[in-house]
Amino acid sequence: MTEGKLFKKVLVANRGEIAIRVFRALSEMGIGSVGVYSEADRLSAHLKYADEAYLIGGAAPSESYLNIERIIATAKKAGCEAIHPGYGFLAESHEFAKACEDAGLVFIGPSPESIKAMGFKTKAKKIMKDSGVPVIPGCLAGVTDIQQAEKLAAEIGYPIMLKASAGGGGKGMRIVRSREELDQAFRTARSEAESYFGNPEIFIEKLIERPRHIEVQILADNHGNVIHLGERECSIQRRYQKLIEESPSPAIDSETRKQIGAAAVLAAKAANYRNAGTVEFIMDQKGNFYFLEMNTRLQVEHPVTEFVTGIDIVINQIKIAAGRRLEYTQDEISWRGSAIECRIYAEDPMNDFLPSLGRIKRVRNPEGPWVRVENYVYSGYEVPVYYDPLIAKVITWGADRKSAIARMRRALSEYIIEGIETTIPFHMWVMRDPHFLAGDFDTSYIDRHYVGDSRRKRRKTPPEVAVIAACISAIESQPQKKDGHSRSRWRDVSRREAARSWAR
Amino acid sequence: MTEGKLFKKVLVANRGEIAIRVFRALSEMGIGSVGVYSEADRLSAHLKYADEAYLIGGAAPSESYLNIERIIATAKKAGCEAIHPGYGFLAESHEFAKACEDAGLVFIGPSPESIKAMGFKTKAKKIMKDSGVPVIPGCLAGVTDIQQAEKLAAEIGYPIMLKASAGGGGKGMRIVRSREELDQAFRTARSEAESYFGNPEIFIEKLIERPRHIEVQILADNHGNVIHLGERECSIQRRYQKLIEESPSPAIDSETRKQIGAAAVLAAKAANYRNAGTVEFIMDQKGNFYFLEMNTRLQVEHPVTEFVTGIDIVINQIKIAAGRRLEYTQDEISWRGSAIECRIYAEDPMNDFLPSLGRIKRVRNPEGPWVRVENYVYSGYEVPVYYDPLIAKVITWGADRKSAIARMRRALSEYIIEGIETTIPFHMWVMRDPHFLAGDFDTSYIDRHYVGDSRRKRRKTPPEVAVIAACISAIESQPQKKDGHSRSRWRDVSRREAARSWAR
Amino acid sequence: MIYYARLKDSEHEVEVDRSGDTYRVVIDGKPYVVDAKLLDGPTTMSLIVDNKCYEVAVTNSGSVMHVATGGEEFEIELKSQLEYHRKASAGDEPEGTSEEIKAPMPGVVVSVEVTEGQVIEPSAPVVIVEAMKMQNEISSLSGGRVKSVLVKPGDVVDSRQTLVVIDRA
Amino acid sequence: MIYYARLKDSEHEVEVDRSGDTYRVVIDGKPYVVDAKLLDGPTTMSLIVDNKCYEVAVTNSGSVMHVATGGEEFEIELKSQLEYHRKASAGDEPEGTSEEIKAPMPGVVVSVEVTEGQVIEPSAPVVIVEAMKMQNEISSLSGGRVKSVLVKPGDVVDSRQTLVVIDRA
Repeated sequence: MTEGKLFKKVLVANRGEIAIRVFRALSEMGIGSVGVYSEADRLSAHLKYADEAYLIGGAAPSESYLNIERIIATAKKAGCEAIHPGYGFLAESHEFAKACEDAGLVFIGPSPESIKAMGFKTKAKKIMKDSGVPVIPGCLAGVTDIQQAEKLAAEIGYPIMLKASAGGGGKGMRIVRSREELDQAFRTARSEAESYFGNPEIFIEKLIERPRHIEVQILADNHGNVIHLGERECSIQRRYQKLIEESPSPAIDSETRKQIGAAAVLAAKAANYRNAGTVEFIMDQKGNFYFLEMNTRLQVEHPVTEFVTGIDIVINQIKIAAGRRLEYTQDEISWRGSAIECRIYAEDPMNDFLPSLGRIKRVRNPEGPWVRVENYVYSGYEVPVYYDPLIAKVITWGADRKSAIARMRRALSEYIIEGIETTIPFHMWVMRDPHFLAGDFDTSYIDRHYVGDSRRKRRKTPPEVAVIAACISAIESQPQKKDGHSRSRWRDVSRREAARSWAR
Repeated sequence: MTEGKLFKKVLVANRGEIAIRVFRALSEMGIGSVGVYSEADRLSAHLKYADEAYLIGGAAPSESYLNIERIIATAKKAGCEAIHPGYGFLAESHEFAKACEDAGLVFIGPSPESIKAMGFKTKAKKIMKDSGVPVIPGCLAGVTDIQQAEKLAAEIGYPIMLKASAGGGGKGMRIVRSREELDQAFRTARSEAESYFGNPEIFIEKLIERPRHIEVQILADNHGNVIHLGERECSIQRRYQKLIEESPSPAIDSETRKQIGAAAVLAAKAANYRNAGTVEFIMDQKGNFYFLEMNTRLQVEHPVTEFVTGIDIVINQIKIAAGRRLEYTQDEISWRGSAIECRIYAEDPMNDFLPSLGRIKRVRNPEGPWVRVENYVYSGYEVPVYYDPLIAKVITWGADRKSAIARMRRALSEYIIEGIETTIPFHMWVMRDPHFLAGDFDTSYIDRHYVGDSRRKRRKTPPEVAVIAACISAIESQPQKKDGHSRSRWRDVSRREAARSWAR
Repeated sequence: MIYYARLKDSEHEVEVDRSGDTYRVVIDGKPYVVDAKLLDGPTTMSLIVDNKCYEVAVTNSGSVMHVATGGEEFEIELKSQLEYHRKASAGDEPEGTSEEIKAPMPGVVVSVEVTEGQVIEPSAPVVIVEAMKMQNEISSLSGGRVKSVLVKPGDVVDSRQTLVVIDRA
Repeated sequence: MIYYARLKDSEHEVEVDRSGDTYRVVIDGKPYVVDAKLLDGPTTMSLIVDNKCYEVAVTNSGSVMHVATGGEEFEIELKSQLEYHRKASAGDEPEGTSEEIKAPMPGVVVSVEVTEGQVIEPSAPVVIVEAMKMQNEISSLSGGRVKSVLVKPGDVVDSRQTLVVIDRA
C-alpha cells in the first residue's frame, strides 16, 4: 500500500448503529462497503447501508460477529482489502488483528501488540508509569505483610483501597480510611484474597473518592505522529455503562486540558500506538488525574469530539490504516462550542434499567439544527435479544454547554420510540437536573440523585387524550351500521393499497 | 420589554419546514410556540412541533397564511407577545409588520419602514448608491434621447442593457454589445416601453454577463450594532428559483470576502435595518460585485451560514426582537469548513421540473455526521397543491468544500422519497458534475449544462430487482392453496394489529 | 355512546358523539371538543384536543387497548355500558390456586433453578434469563410446590411466555 | 410459476420457485438466488439479490404493478402464462376515435381555453392548471372538435382526471 492510496473495498465486522457509521464514512470516501449479518439480523437496518451484505452465521455472537475465521473468509471472498471492527465484538481482540494481518488484510486499528499490551490492565499501568504518565499512587505495589502495608499506606496517604492482586469484581476489596482501620482490614482482605483467588497478595492504592471519568481522544499515524482531540467527560454511568458524555468537560480548565492532553499523547507513544484510541483517566475532586486504561478502538461516544473539533474520526481511522500521514498537527486542532451525547438503550429507566425488548411500533427521530442521530432501529423492527441494548445515540452541539443542553432537551422531546421502553425519560430528567446543569457530578451521580420508579411521569401527555383516542378508535371500529356511515368513513381514509392477486 | 427579557409565547405565521425550524428554536429557548394552519394543512407535520395549533382559514393562502386580520386575532387570543413570519407569505409585508405593531405584538423582523423601502427595488438601489454601496453602473439613470444614451453608454462601457424604466418581466429589454448596435436597439426598446408600459423612458445599465449570485447574511440589533456572517453562493438557479447554496463561495477570496461583507454591513446601516437580513449582490467574472436587493427576512438557505459560523440565526432573530444586544462583535465571528444545501422540491427534474404531486408513499431521511435535514413530509403525507413545492432541505458540512460535497452525495444516496418525483436526482447529478466540482459556474449553469430527460437513469437499482419483487409479491398474494402454505406465511409476517370492535 | 375506561390508577365515564371530523367527548362531566382525522384505519389518528396536536396509535391485546402517543403508552380497559354493568354484577374472579411465572422480557434461558416437585419460598429465583448481555433472575411471587418446568437452558423465550408453574402454598 | 413482465422498454420471461425464504428466480435464462422477507404482507419486503439488500414496496393500480425501491419507481405489467397467451392471440385494440385530455398532476384549474363544439389544432392549449404557484398549459395531442369540457376555473383536479374530451379530426 503506497502512501495516499486508499482501499477499494472494506468489510465492517459489526452491526447496528456503528456499522452504519462506518458505512457512511466509506461511502463519503468512495470506498466500497461490505456488511455482515447473523441469522438474527436479517432485518437489521445496517444491511441497507452497505453495498454488499453477507450472512456469516447464527444469532449467538460466537457463531457470527465473534467468528474470526468466517469474517476473514467473507472479506477475502468479497475482495476486501481491509476490515473495520467498530467497537465491541472483535474490536479489541489482538487475535483478530493478527488474523487479519496473516490473511493479508489491513486491520483498521492498532497493531496486535498494542492491543495485547493495553488489554492487560496491570501491564498497561506499568508501561504508563515507566513512561511518566500519572497512575494512581501505589497501584502496582503488591504487599504480603502488614509492615509493608503500613509503610506504603503512610507514603500514599489515607484513604486507601486494598485489592486482591489476582482479583476482580470487588471481591477482596476494602476501603481503609485511617491507620487504625488498617490491621483488621488487611487481615480480612488477605484471607478473602487467599480463599477466592488462591493468592494472598494485596495491592494498596490511593482511594479516589467520587472520581470523574475523563478520557482523551487521540489519533496516531503509522509514521510516529500523535495528536489529541481534547477530552470527553463520561462520568454519568451506571454499572460501568456510560449513559451521557460531553466535550469539553465542565470540570476541566484550559491548563488541566493541556496537561491531560499531553499525558494522553505520552500514553499513546508509550503504547507504540497507531490509529484512533482513547486514554481513560480518573480525576479526583481537586483535578488530579490518573491513567486508568487505554481503549484501543473507536468509542461509542466519538461523535461529541467530532462535533467540537470538526474532525471525522472514522475517516481518519481509514486514512491512517491506508498509510496516510495525519492531516493535522496539534496546533491546527481547534475546539468550538460544546457537544453532548445521550445513549438510548432499550432499557426501562423507571424499572431499574431492566432490558425492555419487543417490537418497536413507531420511531420518529429528532432532526434539525445541530442534532445528530446515530440510530439503527425503525418502525416495525424487533430488537434482537442477543446483542447490546444500545439502539441509538443523540448528539447535540451548542455554542456553549447551556445551549447544547437546551438543544438536547428539544431533541429528546421530539424523539418518539413506541412499543418498548427506552432511556429517553432518564435523559430528559438529567437535562433538567440542577446538579447536572451546574456541572456538579461524578461517577456516583446516578446512585446519588436519580430515583427512577414507575410512579414518575414519563412524559406529559394528559391521560384524557389517551382515553379520547381509545373511545374514538372503538367507535370507528364498530361494524357497519344500517346507514353505512361508520364503514364508509373507515374506507375513506384507509388508503393502503394491497397488491391484487395475479395468480390464475 | 426590558432588555434581556424574552417572550413567553410566540406565534409562527407560516407552515412547512420553516415553521418547524422556528418552533425548534422557540423550544430550545423555553418559549411557548403557537402554530397556525389552513384547512388544507390539518395533517401537515408542523402542527406536531407546536405547543398549540389553531385553524385560521381556507386552503387558499389569501384565506389563511396571508390573512393578516385572522393571524393577529389568533395571536392575541392565544396570548402571544410576538410573531415570527418565516419566509414567504407575509414575511416581507410592511402592512403585516405595521399591523403587528398596532396590535401591540412584536414583529420578529425589521421595521415596516425598512421593509417598505427595500421592497421598491429602484428606491433600494438609490439608497445604496447614496450610501456608497456599489450598484450596477448606470442602473438608476433614465434617458429619453439617443444623445444621452450614447454618452452614458460610453461612460459605462459596453456591453450594456436597455430596460424600460417602468418595466419588468423582460419586456422592453435589449442587450447592446457595441456602439454600432445602439441606435437600432434604443429605438426598439423605446417603442416597446411606450407600448407596453405607456412610458418611453429607458434605463441603461452595465450588462453583467454570466453573473454569480452572492448574498451576505447580516444581523443587526435595535441598538445600532450590525455584523455580517459571511457570504452564500446561490448561483445554481432556474427561473429565479435557487436550488443549491453554499458557504463560503468558491469564487471569493479573503480580500473580496472582507469587501463584500463590509458592503453588506454598509447596506444594512443605510436601510436603517434591524434583525436578520440578507444583502444580495451580483458578481461579474472579474469579482466585481453590485448590490441587487435586500431580503428583509430569514432566507431558505440560512442553515449553510449556521453550519460554518456556529451561530443560530433564528434564535438571534428572536433575541434581537426582544430587545437584546448582539452577542457577538464582528471580530468574534469565525468560519469553519464549508456547508452546502440542496433544496428538495416536489418537481420532476427529468421532465422540465414540472410539479409532481400526490401522496408520498415512503420517506427515509438521511442522517449521520454533519448532515442536517429540514423537512416536513412523512410517509403517507399528501403534498397540498396550494403552496410552495419545497418539501425539504438537505444541508451538509465538511472540513472543506470537497468533503461537504462528498457528504452531500452520501446523504442524497440515503434519501428515499417514493410516490412523487423530487429534485434529488438533479442534485445527485450536480454533485458529480465536473464544472460544479471545480466551482466553475454562474447563474446560467443549469441552462448550459443540465439535460434532464426521462431517458436518464434516476438511480442505480437494476430493473431485474423490480421484476423479482413484482413476481414474489404476485406469488405471495395468491389465494390459499390446498396445503395452506402460502396463506400461513402471509400471516406469519403480517403483524399489524387491528383494534377489535368494542361495540355491542 | 357511553364507555367506561379504566387506566392504571383511575376509572372514567366517557360519552362520545361524532359529527363529521369533530367529536364531542365528555369525560367525567368535563367536555372536550376533539378534531380527529383517521390516518390509517381507526388505529392511527391525528387528534387536536385543546388546541394541541397528537399523533396516536391504538393497538389491542386481549381486553386491553394500548394507546401510544408522544413516546408514551397507556393501557386502557374499555367497556361499553352493557359490558360494564354485566361485569359489575358478576363480581371479581376468585384468586387462582396456581401461579404461572412468566418471562418479563424476551431472552435466552441461562439456567433453571428449580425442579418439578420442589417446594420453594416466596421470592425464590426460579429461572435466569439473559437479554442483551444482562442476566435477570425471575422469581416466584407466592412460593409453593413446583408443578411444572416448561423451559430448559438455551431456550429462547418470548415476553410473557410461561416458564414455570407453581401450586400455591 | 412463469410470468411475463413488461417494463417501459423491455419485456422479460420470469420463472419463480420458492423454498422457505429463498426464491430461485430465472429472468430470460439468467438465474438469481433471492432471499426475501415479507415485512408487512406481500406488499413490502426486504430482498437480498446478489448480496445487495433492497427494501421494496409493491403497489398496484389497474393492470400495472408499481415497484418502489431506493426512491425509484418501476411500472411493471405482469401476466401469468395463461393471460399472456390469451392476450397475444387477441391482438392490439384499435385506436380510439376520441382523446381524453387528462391533468398530468393535481392542481387548480385557472382557465379553460376552449368551448364545446370548437375545432382545435393539434397541440392547442385547452386548460391551464396551477399547482404550487406554477401555471401549466395542458394541450390536446390530436386536435379535433371539442366534445365536452368537464372542468371550470377554480376546480381542484386530481392527477389523471379527465378535463376535456376531443373527437379526433
